[in-house]
Amino acid sequence: MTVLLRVEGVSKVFGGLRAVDEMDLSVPAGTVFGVIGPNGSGKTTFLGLLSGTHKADGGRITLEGQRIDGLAAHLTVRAGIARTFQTTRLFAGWTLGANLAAAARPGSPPPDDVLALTGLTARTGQVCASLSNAEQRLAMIAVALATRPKLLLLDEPAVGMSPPEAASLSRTIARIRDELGLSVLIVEHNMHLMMNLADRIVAMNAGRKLAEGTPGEIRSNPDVIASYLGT
Amino acid sequence: MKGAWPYVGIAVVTLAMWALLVSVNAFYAGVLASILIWTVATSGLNVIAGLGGYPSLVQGAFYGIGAYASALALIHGQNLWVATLLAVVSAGLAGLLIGLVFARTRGQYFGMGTLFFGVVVALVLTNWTGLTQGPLGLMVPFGFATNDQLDWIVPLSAGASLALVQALGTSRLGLRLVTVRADEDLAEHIGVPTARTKLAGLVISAMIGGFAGMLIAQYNGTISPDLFDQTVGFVMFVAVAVGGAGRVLGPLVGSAFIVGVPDVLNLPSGIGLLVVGVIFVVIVIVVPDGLMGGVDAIRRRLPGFRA
Amino acid sequence: MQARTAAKTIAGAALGVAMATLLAARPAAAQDKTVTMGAILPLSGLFSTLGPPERDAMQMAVTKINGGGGFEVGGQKYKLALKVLDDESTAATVGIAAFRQLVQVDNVPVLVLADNTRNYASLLQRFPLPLLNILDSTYPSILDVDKHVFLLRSDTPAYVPGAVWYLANVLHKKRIAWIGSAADPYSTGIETWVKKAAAEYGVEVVADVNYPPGTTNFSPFIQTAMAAKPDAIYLGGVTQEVLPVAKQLFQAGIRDLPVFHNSGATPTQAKQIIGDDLYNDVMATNYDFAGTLPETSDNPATKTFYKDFLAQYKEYPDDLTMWAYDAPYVLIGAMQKAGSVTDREKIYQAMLTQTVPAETISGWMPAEGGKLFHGRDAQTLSEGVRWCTATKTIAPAFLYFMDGLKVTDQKLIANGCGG
Amino acid sequence: MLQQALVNGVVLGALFALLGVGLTLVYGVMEVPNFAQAGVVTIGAYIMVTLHQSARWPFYLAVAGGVLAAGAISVATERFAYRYVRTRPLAAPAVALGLLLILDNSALELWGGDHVSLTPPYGAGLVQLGGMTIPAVGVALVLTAAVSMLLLWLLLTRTGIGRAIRAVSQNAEAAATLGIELERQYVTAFFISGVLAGLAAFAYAPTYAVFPYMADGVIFNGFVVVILGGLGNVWGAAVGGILLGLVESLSAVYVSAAYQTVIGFVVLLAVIVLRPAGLFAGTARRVA
Amino acid sequence: MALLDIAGVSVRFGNVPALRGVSLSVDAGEAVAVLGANGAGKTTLLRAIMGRVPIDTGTLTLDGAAIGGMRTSGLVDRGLSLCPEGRQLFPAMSVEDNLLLGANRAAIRVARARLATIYERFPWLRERRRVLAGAFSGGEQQIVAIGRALMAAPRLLLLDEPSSGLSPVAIGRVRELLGQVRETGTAILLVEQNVQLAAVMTGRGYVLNRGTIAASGETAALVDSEALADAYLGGTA
Repeated sequence: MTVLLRVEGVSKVFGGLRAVDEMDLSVPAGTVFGVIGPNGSGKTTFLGLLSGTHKADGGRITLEGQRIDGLAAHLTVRAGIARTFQTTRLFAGWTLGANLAAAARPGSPPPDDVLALTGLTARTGQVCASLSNAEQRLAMIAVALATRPKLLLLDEPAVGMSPPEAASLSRTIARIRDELGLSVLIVEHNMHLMMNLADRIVAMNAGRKLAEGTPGEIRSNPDVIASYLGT
Repeated sequence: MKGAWPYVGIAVVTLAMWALLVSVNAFYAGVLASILIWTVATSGLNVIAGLGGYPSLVQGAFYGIGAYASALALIHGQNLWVATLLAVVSAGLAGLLIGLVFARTRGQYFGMGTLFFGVVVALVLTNWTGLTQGPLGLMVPFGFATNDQLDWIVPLSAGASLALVQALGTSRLGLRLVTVRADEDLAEHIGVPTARTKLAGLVISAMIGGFAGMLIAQYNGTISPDLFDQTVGFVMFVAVAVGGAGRVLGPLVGSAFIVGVPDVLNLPSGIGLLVVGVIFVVIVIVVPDGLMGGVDAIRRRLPGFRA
Repeated sequence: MQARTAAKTIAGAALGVAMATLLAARPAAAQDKTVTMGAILPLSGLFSTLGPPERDAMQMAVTKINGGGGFEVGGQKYKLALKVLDDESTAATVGIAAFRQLVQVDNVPVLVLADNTRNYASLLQRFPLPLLNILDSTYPSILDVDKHVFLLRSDTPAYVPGAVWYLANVLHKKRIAWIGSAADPYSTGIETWVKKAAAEYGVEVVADVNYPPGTTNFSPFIQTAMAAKPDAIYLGGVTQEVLPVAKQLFQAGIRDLPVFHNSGATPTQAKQIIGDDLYNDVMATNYDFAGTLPETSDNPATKTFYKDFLAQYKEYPDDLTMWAYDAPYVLIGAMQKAGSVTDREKIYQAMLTQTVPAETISGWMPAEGGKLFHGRDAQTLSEGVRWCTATKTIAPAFLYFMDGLKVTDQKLIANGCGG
Repeated sequence: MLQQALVNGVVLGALFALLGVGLTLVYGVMEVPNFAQAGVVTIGAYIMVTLHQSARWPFYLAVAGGVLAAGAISVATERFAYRYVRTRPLAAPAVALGLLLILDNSALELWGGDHVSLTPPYGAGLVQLGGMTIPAVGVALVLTAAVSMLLLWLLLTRTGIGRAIRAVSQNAEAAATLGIELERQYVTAFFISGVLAGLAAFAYAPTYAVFPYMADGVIFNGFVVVILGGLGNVWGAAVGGILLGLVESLSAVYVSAAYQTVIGFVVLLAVIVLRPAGLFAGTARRVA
Repeated sequence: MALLDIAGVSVRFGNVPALRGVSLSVDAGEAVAVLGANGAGKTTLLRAIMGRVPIDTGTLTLDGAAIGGMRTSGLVDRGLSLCPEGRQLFPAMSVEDNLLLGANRAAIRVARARLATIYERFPWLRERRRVLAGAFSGGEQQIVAIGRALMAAPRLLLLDEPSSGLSPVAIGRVRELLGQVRETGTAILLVEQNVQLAAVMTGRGYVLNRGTIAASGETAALVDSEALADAYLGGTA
């Protein structure tokens, strides 16, 4: 299995807080990789380091062997990493079609394909602000796909979704992996979704990697349980 | 053909302005010429503040730099072509400088930074008496062959500036600027090189502002620092905001309102500014979502983003 | 949003139509037999102490002329009207618009102008007409701006050297500190002649300080000037610049040196700008040298003007008001000589050669052949005044005429205050 | 010469500090760059002149009237304008400049453009200090600034009102959670800032002239002070004010009087460039 | 009659539902836990009670009187006090100033008296009353924050994740402190992710999962329940 993303000893310090501390990670091509951890364990910051939102204070990040740490966000996107956000981030006043157009670049998949994959074909002419929460979250994924990524970073994609909506999201993510062959790195609190979707999971605590393994291994890992339930 | 209609509209407006300019008496012609020259300057501002959503309060300084550069070139015996080129280039360089200095500031801080820059430029124009004659002002040699040439050059320039912004709005740079206005972080994360986009927008704004400066210097025949101080930069911003930031005809409507109404009503400049202040504060407060936050509906109206 | 844009477009169009309608509705000026004299004066802003009295004086003359049945040109009777526009002390913006209004729209035959004449040069070339200036006194003189410019007053060299002469020969001062306004051409003109005169009369200019435009805190400039240990202070600029400096000099404890200037400040202005409680003390050491004052004239017509003006406007008339009062008579004289009330070129030619109009009160010193203008400037005697603390007003101290840097016709008035 | 320049610098700096403190207080609680404070200074000064010279009120009573009026006008700007843009920080500077246009030009229309003067009883006084002669009005300015800042400091650190204002400026949501009424703190901060503007008018008008744009130039210096001292930091503003006053006064004498103000702005630009958004956003806001 | 009664409360942020029909109650002097994973809506629940976020539907009653839509200041006056998540101290102010701000609704004399009581009970705070709050470690800040919340002399203390981000030692100190608070008869509504702490501190509790109450009962029983496992780690199904 080829390694798409490799993270080696990456750290990020805010003030005196080590938000991400010496993280190591390898994401193989064509997998869904889950990141879990309690609040404040550094998951979103870690995602930000991968997407160029933050600059790492140490370590290296490579995508297909190319260093991407230190790149500005738009260059990270060009290198092949697209992301979504915890709170909905779309050009809310524009139509979904206009959002996709803004993200498109040469070689991007046709908007119709992206829309079909996310189940939003009927919504293309609609202003994003008028979409439902679940649709907006899918729209974010559609926009990210429109940038022609190799790695898709999803930050809590299921926030506010009902169980059926979350299940549908789960299927969409699986298709992105299976049909487009992308890797997906996903941070999510909906453990149900995570346990069923992810190929592998890394658990973080206090900015560090606590454990890594299959969902089953993670669920039964005593360190992980302790980190959630307290001592 | 659909894409050509806006230009046809702009051409019709330009012709109408020209017809009005040559048919009314000198007083109204003067008011109209001022409006049209302001339209050029505020169209420039419309690029960074309208399309890009960056509250630049420094357009008055670009306008001034263009005016002084062209005047000085003419005083030193250059022809109008050279003077105009110098006006555009020097204002563009000032825009580049400001863009580099304030590249990483946003929102309020960009506004305040540009405001202070405007203050500095006004102070330099006032105090560098060796070059600018200070508050006394410079007499500007007339660069056109006849006085009547201005009667068509001014409306034509206004029309051209509107058309330029229309074209920019549908260009790749224009679309990128619009994404910066809508959500700069998101723009960056869908691959828009935001820093370069803003810089380009500011430089284009500055260059158009500099061109307008050449026009006002020619039209007035004399220039002084108070034509270009920080209040002017702010009022230009108000004109764009009142007319509708990011809308192609916004600068014309806004300039007609801000420059034309006080002039036609013959208000003393104090009352004029008082009225401008009241209008602006009321508009900012009353218009939902605010002017600088951006009215969503405006974005939808932009070419390429039609609902 | 579509609707709003449409509404705005319609509003814009309506504005245009309204303009056109207003234009069509304007009555043609030629039908009623009135000649409009246009003037651009600083009624507000930095030079606002200067404009209003000039406007009032001109209005007095116009009222008097019309009260006497108007005037006759080429067998036709005319009334005179006065239209004064405020340049708000900013010629380059407001003044230019006023110029276009008066010259292009109102078609005035002659324009009376106050400050910043240079700003109108480009427009004057495009729309030539005779221009009478009652205020601008600069160095180099504004007469070189355009051949159409006439100066209805004595220029800087006609009064500034007399002030220095007085400092040297009457007050016996030897060390002048100059504090002027860096960007005010009036101040710069005075500075030039103070230096020329100082060199001539053996006085030293020990400090040469100019503050930038818009200064409100003069302490660093006062400090620099005082560091040179002067025995007299010469202030450049107009009333609104000079009096605040005088006040801050006083507040800084500089109270026994004579303070010279050429501001023409009246007691009313001193009281307003310096403040009730302080102005008499501040002004005590002040000397102001400019044209003669109507109050001290021997001419009965001038005395009448002085009394009428004081009664009507409750303000002390200065030299500028006399020149302003005479401006309408100068215009009528030129129109009568030209035989036209509209032909700007003919009136210009007549202006160059006309003699001193009989009704004028300024005490013009005519040029060769009784002509009003020596070339293009008219001249009067000059006068220095000092402050009288007992009466809180000014009184003449010195009457003189300059022939180059030589003081001629001088007359010292020792007991001006005691009179 | 140097000594005199230092004294001038302190006098000038006291004025900058007095304005800067009011600006920083308002910025601290509401993130509004209150350019309109220059207009409050102007109108306060005109009201003092009118009460003293036209209505013939005793000087100090007229000053008290002007100071309170300035406080009221400042509160009015909050009630009628700023409160509507509280959640829209982008609109704040624009509203501030709009209000400045309104206030300055209202003064122009109400009182005309002529320079007028406010003369205190000690207007002619001189103070001898260490072999130097200092105008009493300058001493009064420094004393006014020192006393008002001391009182402000006591108010902010020793009273419940002050604690509440500081709490809001450090963490508005936490303060609201404790039951502190934010609206009231905004009004209080604007009132205090208006009173400080009134005191600045009182301290400033006797030396300089009263006219509609009298404070427009100084207010920019006030902002330089605010940014130098750290936004929302009252002591920072006080120290920054004196510092800027000295820099400007010394550069007026030794460098160029004409570019005295430009030098202040260059300092500011340097700060903005070296710490973009940082001075505003990065550091924890604190008042006092 | 319960001290606090919440019935069918829903809260939305835009079109994102955060709470859906939550009902729970706290009796006078009782300590009740709300357990749940990140994003379950726990903080939103407390902020809704404190009047910091508007509720969409449902009722809030305190002592039988409706308090929905009431201003925070009025709720503090009626005996509610929130110790927020992440402490939210005023970092540039002294411990004493922070504490006094907790009693901002009371007259200064009353506030001083409460301060004396708090100092007496927690001498540690008195020793550090001049220190700036920003200078403390997380655990120490939590103690100041609880002290500040107590300065309002609440009948019901709302605690939002007091253990979050703290070391085991610090959590022990917080537990000790809360034990003392319990003894004074103040009712507590404790929102926690750390179920061990909740089990020690409270008798009864609720499990909040994705905005709804998934289970309720004795805290000790909830800790081992399927519902909690599901809420935390996605369960087995």
